[in-house]
Amino acid sequence: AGELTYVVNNESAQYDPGTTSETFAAPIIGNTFEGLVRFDAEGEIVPALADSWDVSEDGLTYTFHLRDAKWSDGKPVTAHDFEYAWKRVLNPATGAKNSSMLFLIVGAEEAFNAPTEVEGIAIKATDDKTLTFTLKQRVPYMMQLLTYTTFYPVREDIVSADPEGWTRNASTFIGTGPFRVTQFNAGESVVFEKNPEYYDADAVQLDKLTFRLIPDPATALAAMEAGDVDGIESVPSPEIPRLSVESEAFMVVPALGTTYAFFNPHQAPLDNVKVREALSMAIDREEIVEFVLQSADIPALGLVPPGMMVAGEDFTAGRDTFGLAPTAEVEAAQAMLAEAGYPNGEGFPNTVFVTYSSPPIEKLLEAIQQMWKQNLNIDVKIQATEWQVFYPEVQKVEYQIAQMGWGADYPHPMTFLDNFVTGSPNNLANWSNADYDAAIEASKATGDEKVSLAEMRKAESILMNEHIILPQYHRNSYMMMSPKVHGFWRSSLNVPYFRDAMIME
Amino acid sequence: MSEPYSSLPTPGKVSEAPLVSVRNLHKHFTVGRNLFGPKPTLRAVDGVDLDIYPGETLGLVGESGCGKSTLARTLIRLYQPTSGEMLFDGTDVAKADERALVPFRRRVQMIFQDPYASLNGRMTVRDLIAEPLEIAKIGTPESRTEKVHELLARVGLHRDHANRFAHEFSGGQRQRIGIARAIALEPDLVICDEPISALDVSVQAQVVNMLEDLQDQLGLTYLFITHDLSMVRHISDRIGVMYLGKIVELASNTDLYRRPSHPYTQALLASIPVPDPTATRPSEPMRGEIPSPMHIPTGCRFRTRCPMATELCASTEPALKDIGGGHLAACHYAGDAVTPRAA
Amino acid sequence: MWEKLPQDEAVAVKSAPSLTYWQDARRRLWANKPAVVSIGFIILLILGAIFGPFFSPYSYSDQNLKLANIPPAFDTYAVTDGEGNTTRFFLNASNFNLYEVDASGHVLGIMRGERKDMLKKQQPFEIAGQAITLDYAKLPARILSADGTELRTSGWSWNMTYLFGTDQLGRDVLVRQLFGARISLTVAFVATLVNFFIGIFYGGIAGYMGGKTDAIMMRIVEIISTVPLTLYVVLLMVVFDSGLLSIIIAIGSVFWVDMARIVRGQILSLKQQDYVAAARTMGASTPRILTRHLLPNAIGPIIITLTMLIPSAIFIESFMSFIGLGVTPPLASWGTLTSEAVETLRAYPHQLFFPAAAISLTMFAFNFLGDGLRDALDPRFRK
Amino acid sequence: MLLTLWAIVTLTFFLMHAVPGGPFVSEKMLAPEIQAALNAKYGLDQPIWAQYITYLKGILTLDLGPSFKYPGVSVNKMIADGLPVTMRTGLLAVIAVVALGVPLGIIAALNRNKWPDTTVMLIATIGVAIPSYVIATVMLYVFALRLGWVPTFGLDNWRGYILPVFALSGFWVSFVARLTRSSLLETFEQDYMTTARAKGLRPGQVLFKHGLRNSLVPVVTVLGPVVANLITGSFVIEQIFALPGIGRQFVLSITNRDYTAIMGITIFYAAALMVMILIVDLLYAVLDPRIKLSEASA
Amino acid sequence: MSAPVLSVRDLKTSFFSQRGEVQAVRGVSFDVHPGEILGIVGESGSGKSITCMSILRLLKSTGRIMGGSANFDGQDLMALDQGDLRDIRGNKIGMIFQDPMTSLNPTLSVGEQVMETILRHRKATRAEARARAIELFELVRIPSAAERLKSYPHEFSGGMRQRVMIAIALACDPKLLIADEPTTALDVTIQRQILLLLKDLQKRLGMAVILITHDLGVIAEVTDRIVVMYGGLVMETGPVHDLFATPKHPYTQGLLASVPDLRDDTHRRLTPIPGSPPDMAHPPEGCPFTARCPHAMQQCQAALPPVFGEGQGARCWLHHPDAPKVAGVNEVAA
Ligand SMILES: Nc1ncnc2c1ncn2[C@@H]1O[C@H](COP(=O)(O)OP(=O)(O)OP(=O)(O)O)[C@@H](O)[C@H]1O
Ligand SMILES: Nc1ncnc2c1ncn2[C@@H]1O[C@H](COP(=O)(O)OP(=O)(O)OP(=O)(O)O)[C@@H](O)[C@H]1O
Ligand SMILES: [Mg+2]
Ligand SMILES: [Mg+2]
Repeated sequence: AGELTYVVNNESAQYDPGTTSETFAAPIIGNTFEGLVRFDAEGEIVPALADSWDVSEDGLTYTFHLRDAKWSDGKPVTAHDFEYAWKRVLNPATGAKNSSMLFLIVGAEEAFNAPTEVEGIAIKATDDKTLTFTLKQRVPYMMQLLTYTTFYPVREDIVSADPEGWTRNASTFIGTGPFRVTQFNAGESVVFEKNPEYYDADAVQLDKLTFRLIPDPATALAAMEAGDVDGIESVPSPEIPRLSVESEAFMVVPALGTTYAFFNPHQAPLDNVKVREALSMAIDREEIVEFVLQSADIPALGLVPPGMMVAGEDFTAGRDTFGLAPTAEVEAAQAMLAEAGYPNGEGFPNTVFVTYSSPPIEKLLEAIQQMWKQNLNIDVKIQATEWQVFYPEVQKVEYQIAQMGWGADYPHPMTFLDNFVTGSPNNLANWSNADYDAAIEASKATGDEKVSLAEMRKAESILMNEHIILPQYHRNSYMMMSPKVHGFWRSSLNVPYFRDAMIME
Repeated sequence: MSEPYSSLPTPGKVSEAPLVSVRNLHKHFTVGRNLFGPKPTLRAVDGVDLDIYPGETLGLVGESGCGKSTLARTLIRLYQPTSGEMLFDGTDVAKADERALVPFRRRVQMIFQDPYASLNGRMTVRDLIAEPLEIAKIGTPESRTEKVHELLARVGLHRDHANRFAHEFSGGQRQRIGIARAIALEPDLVICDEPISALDVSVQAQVVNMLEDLQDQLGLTYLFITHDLSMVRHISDRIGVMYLGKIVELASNTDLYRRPSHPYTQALLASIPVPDPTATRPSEPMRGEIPSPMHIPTGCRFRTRCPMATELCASTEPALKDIGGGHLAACHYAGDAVTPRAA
Repeated sequence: MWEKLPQDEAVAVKSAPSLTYWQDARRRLWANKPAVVSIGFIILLILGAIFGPFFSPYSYSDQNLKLANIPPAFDTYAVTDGEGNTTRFFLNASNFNLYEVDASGHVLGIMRGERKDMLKKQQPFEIAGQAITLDYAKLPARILSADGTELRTSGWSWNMTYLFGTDQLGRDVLVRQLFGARISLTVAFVATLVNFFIGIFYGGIAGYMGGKTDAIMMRIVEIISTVPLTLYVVLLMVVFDSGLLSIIIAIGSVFWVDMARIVRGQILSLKQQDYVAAARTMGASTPRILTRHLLPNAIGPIIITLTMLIPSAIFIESFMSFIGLGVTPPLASWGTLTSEAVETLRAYPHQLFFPAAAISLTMFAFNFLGDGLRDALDPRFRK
Repeated sequence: MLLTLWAIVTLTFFLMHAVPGGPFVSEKMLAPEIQAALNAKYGLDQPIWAQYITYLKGILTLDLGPSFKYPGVSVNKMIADGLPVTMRTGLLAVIAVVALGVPLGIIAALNRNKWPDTTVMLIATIGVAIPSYVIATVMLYVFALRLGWVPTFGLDNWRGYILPVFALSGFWVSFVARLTRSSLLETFEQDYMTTARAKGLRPGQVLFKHGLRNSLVPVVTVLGPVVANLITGSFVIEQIFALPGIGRQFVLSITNRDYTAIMGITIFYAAALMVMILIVDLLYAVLDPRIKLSEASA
Repeated sequence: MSAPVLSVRDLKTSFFSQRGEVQAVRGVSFDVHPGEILGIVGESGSGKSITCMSILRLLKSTGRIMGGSANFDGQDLMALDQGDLRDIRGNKIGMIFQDPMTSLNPTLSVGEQVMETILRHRKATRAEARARAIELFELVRIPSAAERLKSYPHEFSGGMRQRVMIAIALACDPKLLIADEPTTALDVTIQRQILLLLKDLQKRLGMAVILITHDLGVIAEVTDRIVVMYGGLVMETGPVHDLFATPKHPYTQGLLASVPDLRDDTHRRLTPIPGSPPDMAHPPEGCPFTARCPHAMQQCQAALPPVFGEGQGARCWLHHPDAPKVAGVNEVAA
C-alpha cells in the first residue's frame, strides 16, 4: 500500500506505445503496458502476457501462447490485439516512428511502402490466445526486442474511435500493465493507480503513483532533498560526488549507452586513419570521467558498453583495446600523428568539432579540445548548435568530427553494431566496410550464440581499428529513490519499474 | 464674408503692398474629451481680415481670450488655419508645408506670451539665443557667442547670464531672453505676443526703445499684442481691436484714441488705469456676461454686453467698414453722429 | 566719501566664458564624484580586459583538470613528518579531494590517496609519512589523523595560484573573466550604441511625426518584438558564421524596440511644449528639434533604459551563444560564465559569485554614470 | 491591427520554415520511408505556399491547428491548458511590478540621495544585473530547500507562487522603480508642484495627484509590453519551478520545430501585445490630455 | 493701526547652483496690515517673486532661506512645522503665481485644480466644491464657467489661466492674498473687474493683499502702500500717495519716469533707467543701484545704506543727514 511521487525531467510528446519513439515515454508506457514478455529486475526475459512460446528450428517462426490477461477496463487480451497493433504500426498513415523495427518480419517493409499489401505480413493470430509471426532472417535478440513498446498490444476499438487522442485521456488510455492512468495533467504530472485487472495484481503494492514533471534537475534534486518527492530520474552532475557519499537515496544504474564522436572518414584530415587513431589516443578518458564528468561513468575504449550478455558472457569481457588506453598515450599519439604527416601538429588543417548545445557535452568537448592542443599541438574548433540544426547537418555527413552517442533499444550488442552496417540511417559517418557487413550478417545468421558473439566482436574490432568513432565513455544513470521504497528497479534501458515497489516505513 | 483684397482700405501713412495679408482667417479648436458624439467647436479666430504693411507696427489689443495669441500662432503657422487666406510678401503660406515654409520662418519671428514655457530648460541662455543663428547657419560658434553677448546687452541682461538656464531667471528676465532670441536674426516681421507685460516699467521702456531702434535701423515690422493701452499707443502706428475672434476696429493710433468708434473700444479705453493715485474714475466696469467662443452670439458678437444694442444688432452681423480716413469699425452705428460715450 | 562717482564707470564684473549646454553638462559631470569614480572603474575594466590577460600566467583556455573546481580561499591543514617537514593541504568539501598547498597559499597539486573505502566512506592518504584519513561518512567531511582524532585546520588562506579559483575544467576564473569582459563589454557597448542610434531616433521620429508615420513605425516595432527571437537568431546563425559579428548583428537588429517605445512615449508628451513651438517658428528642422529640444528633455528615462538594457544584452548574448550564435568554446563571456556557474551553484558557489559580481559592479558603475549624466544634463537639479 | 497580425503571421511562418530542422528530427534517425510518411501525414510534403494558405484559412476560423509534436493535441488546447497557469503567475507578477516598483521609486525619489534611496537603487541595480534564472535558482535553494518556507516546485498552494512571481517580476520591479524615481524627480521641479504645495495639499495628494500622474508616461510605456510578456510566461521560470505554462511550451515548440504551436503562441502573444499597446496609447491620452488620442493610436 | 497680519523681517534667500550662491533676496522687511493692499514694485529680477515664495517656504530644491522671519497671525512661518504650514497655505494665505502656464498642472482639468483646494481646507462635498468653483470662475469672469471646468490648462488663453490661478488663490477666502503679477495677461476691462473684486474682498472680508505688479497704473489705483525693490533689497517703502508724489530714492524716481504718457501722441522716446541690474551671483558691496544711479557717490559704492526716514523710508545715502543736497531727491524742488 502507499503512494509514491517520482520526478521525470521530460515530458513525452506521445504515449502511444505503437507510435512513439521517445525514451521519455518509457516511464509511463512501461508501467501501464506489458507486451508478450518483459524483463525482470535481473534483466532476464520472463513471461508477461504470453506464458509460453515456441521458436521454430530455423529460428524464424515464433509462436506465443497468451495467458488469461485482461485490459485495464476488464476486457480480455487476445492475440488479435497484437496482430492489430503490429499491423497498425506498419500502416504509414499511423505515423509510427519505429515502424522499421517490424521490418524484420516477412512482408512488413513491403506493406509499409505499399499499404495495399497488408495481407503479405507474416503476423497471425491463429486463435484468441495464439500469436505467430515469421522473420525474414534469424534475429538473435528477438526476445529482447519484444520488450520494446512498439510490440505492445493496443485496443482496436479504443484506437479507431480516436486514433490520435486516445492517449490523452485517462479513460481511453487502456493498458495491460500493473498501473492505469487516472489523470493526465499536461506539462505537469501523470497520476496512476493500481490496475485491478492486471494479471498479477496481487503483487502490485502501490495504490497511487505520480510522475511529476520537473524539467530542471536542480529543482528536482531540491524537491527530493526537501522530502517533497520520493524519487528523481536524474541528478545534476556536479552534485554526484556529494550525493554519492551523502545520500542513501542515490542510485547508480548502469545504462547501456556509449558517448562517442564520429570521425568523418570522407573529410580531410580525418580521411587518414592514423590521424583518427592519433586523436583517439591523445585523450585521457580517465581524467575526463574523474574530473570533467565527476561521475562513475566508465572510460570507453570501444563502441559497445559493458553489461550485455551473449552466450552467458559479457560482450566486452576480454575485449581488445584497439590501441587505446584509459589514459592518454601521448608519445604514441604524437608518433602516430607524425607518421600521418603532421609532426608536432604542424600543418594540421583547420578542423571543426561540431556538437549540439548541451552544457555538459560542451564541457567535455572543451576538455578534449584542450587535450589535443596540449598533447598533439593541434587546434580544433568547437561549434555547438541547436540539436535541430546540428542533426540534419550531421546527416549530410559534411562535418569533420561530430559528437554523438547511442543508447540501447534492447539489451543486445546488435543495437549498437547494427548502426554501422552500410546504409543504416544511423551510420552517420557514411562508413562502409564489406567485412564488417559480412560479420554482422554472419552473427545474425547463426543459431550458435558463441559464433554469433565472435562475429560481433570481430565486427566491433573492424570498426574500432578503423577508428571511425572516438569513444569517450559508457554511461550510467544517476538517480535517487527514497530508501523507504523497496522493490523499485530501473532497467538498463532506462525504464523505471514500479510493479514491485512498496513503501516500508 | 470673404471680401476682395482691394476692399480693405489702406492706411494713409503707407502705400506699398502689405507684407502680410490675411483674409477671412479662421482657426477653430475642438475641445472637450468626449470620446463619443460630436465635440464642441471653439472658434478662437473667427474670420479675421488684416493687412500689415512693411515697416509699421500694428498694435493688437482685445479682451483676454479673444483669440490674439491664436491669431499670432496661426500667422506664424504654428497652427494650420481652419480656413482663410494668408499671404506673406505675396506668397500664400496658409497651406504651405514645413519645407515650403523655410524662407518664411527665417523672415518671421515670434516672442511668446509665456516666457518660461517657450524656453527649453535644457539649454543655456547662450544656446537659446544662438539657436536661430545656428539654424540659419550664420557665423562661427565664437561669432555667435559674441552676437549673443551683444543681444543680451541690448535687452538689458548681463553677459554672465549666458551660462545660466531659464529656470534661474525671474519672469521678466526670461521674457528678455525670448526677445533677444526673436530679434537675433533681424527678421522682417516680429510677432510680439505680450512681450513686455512681464517686465518692469523701466525695462519696458528699454525694450520698447530697443524695438523702435531696431525698427528704424532694420525696417522691421511688428505685430504687437498687448494689454497695455498706454504702451500700445506709444509704439503702434495702427491699432486693431479684437473681440471674440474678430477684429472689430482698426485705425491709426491717434485716430483710435481720439475717435473710438466701436462700443467695445470705448469701454476698453475707459478702463485704463492711470499711474496717478490721485486720479478718480467712474468705478463702473463693463456690464454683462462675457460670451464664450464656443457659443458666439448671433448677429453682432458684442451685443450681449453693448449698452446700445438694437434689434438690428441681434440679427445681422456688422461688417468691418471704413468710417472715414481708413478708420475701420465693425458696428452698425459706428461713425454715426450720435456715438454714445465717445471720447 | 560723498564725492560723486564718474557716471560712465561701469562696475567691472569678471565674466566667465559662455558655455554651451554640453560644455556646461560636462563640467557638471566632472563634479559628480560617483560618476567620475564609475568612469574610472569602467576604464579600468576595459584596460583590464584588454591587457589583464597578458599579466596572467594562464590563458583563458589552459586547463588543469586535476585542479578543477578549486575555491579562491580555503582552510589549510598542516601535517609534519619526523624531520620537521610540514605538508600543507586543504580539502575541497564538494568533491572530497585533497590538494597540497604551500605556506603562502599556492596550490601545488592534487593528492592521490589509496582506494576509497566505499562502505566506511573513508579514504586513506599517506601525508608526510603519516596515515591520514579522509572521512566523509558524515558531512561535513573530516580529516582524521593516524590516531583517529580529528585534525584541526591551521587557518585559512587565499588561493594564490588562482585568485578567483578555478572552474569545472580547472581553468583560471580570473583570466576567463577578463576575457569574458571583452565580449560582454563589447556587447554592452553595441547594445548601447544600437539603443542610442536606432532606438532613440526611431522612437523620437515616430513620436514627433505622429499620425500615420508614427502608426506605421510603431507597428513595425510590434512586429519586431513579436516574431520569435530564437527563430530569427537560428536563421542568422545559418546565414552567418558564429562569432562576435553575428551577435552584433542580432542585437543590433532587434535590441532597440523597448527604447524606441519609451522615447516615443516621452516625445508624445514633450512635443506639445511651447519651446518646441518656438523652435519650429525659428525654422528648426525636425532632426534639430529632436536632438536639441526633445531628446535632452527625455534624457531621464532614456538613460535609465539604456543602463537597464545592458545586462539584458549581456544575457541575450549568452543565450545566443548557447544555441550556437556567439562565442565558441573555450572562449566565454560573462553571460556564459554565469549560466555555466548556475549549474554548480551549490557545490562551487564561487564560480557564480565572480561573474555575477562583475556584472553587478559594472551595472553599478553604469548606473552611477547614468545618474551622473542625467543630473549633468538636467540643469534644474541641486548641486 | 489585423494587418499587423497578418504581417507577424506571415513573417513568422516563413521564418520558421526557413530555419533548419523540422518537427520530426528526433533523438534517433528515422528511416527515410517513415520520415516521408510523417511529412505526408502533416501536409509538410506540400509546397510551402500551399501550407501557408491552409494555415491562414485555419486561423480565420480561429483554429490554430493540431500540434505536430503532440499528436492528438490541438494548439488551441495547448494554449488553453497552459494559459491559466501562466496568467496567474504573470498577473501576480504584473501586480508585483506595479505594487512594488512604483512605491519603491516613490520612496527613493522622496528621499533623494538619502539612505532609503541608496538602498532601493542598490537593490534595483542588482535586480537588473542578475538574471532571473540565477535569482530563481538561488532563491529556490535558500527559501525552499534550506529554510523550507516555500515548496520546491509547483503551484499547489499560495506559497508556491511566491518564488516564481518574485523571480518573474524582479527585473521589472527594478526597472520600474528606477523609471518612477527619475521621472518623479523631474516632475518635482515643475512649477505646478509648487502650486500644489501652495494650496496646502497634503504631501500624499501632492505626490499622487500631481506628481505621480505626470511621471507615469514612461512607466506606462514599459508596463504595456511587460504585461504582455509576463502573461505569456517565461521559459526560465516555468522550467525552474516546474510550472506547466505556455512560456516553457513556447520555447519547447521552437526547439521542437512544432510549427503550429510556434505559430499559435506567437499569434497569441502578438494579440496580447497589441492589446496592451493599444491600452498604453489610450492611457497616454488619459494621463496627459495634451496627447491627442487620435495621435497616439492611429 | 492694527497689528500687521504679516510681518517680514530681514528675509534672506539664496540659490545654490554649481556657479555658487545667487543671493536673490538679501534682507527684506515689511509689514502687511489687515485690510491693506501692499504693492510691491521693482526691477525685474529684484527678488519680488522669491520673497513671496520664501514667505510660504515654497522654494525649489536649489533655493534655501538663509535667515529672517515672517510672522503671520502670531506664528513665525519660518519656524512652523510642515503640517501646520500646510493648513495655512491655500487657506489663510492664498498665492497667485506669476507664470500661469507652468503653474497649472497640465494633466488635470482646471476645475479639478480649483476644487481640490476647497476640498482640502473646507468640509465640502464634491458637489459643493464644484458649485464653489463655478462661482469662483464667474467671479473671475471666465465665460461658460460650468462648461469650462472640464477644460485643461492648455486649452485656455494666457489670461484665462491667470484667472484660474486667481480663482484657486481665492477659493478659501484667505486672510492674506499674495498676488504675483496677477493681471499681466489680462486686458484692462477684465483687469479692472479683477482689481475691483480684490478690493471688494478686501473690504468685505478684511483680506490683506500683497500685490506685485509692474503696472504703476494698477499700483496707483488699488494699493495703499508700496514697497520698491531692487537687487534683492527694499529700496523704498511708503504710502502710495507720498511715494508717487515725492519719490525719495533715485531708483523709484527713474521707475516713475519710464512710464509712457497716455495723453501723449508725439512718439517721444521713453526714458528708461540706463544700464543693467547687478548680477546677484556677485552682488556689489554697496548700494546695488550705484552703477546706474545718476547721483552715485563713493559712499554708495563702499557701503550698503540703511533705511532713512519714518513712514516713507528710503535706502539711500542721499538721505543721510550729512549727504550733499541733490535737487529732486533730498531737496524738494522749490
Ligand atoms: N532657481 C533659481 N536659481 C538661481 N537663481 C534664481 C532662481 N530663481 C530666481 N533666481 C534669481 O533670483 C533673482 C530674483 O528673482 P525673482 O523671480 O524674485 O524676481 P522678480 O522680482 O520676481 O522679477 P520679475 O518681475 O521679473 O518676475 C533673479 O535675479 C533670478 O535670476
Ligand atoms: N489649443 C487649444 N485648444 C482649445 N482651445 C484653445 C486652444 N488654444 C486657445 N484656445 C481657446 O481659444 C480662445 C482664444 O485663446 P487665445 O490664447 O488666442 O486668447 P488671447 O487673446 O491670446 O488671450 P490672452 O490675452 O488672455 O492671452 C480661448 O477661449 C482659449 O480657451
Ligand atoms: Mg494670449
Ligand atoms: Mg517675479
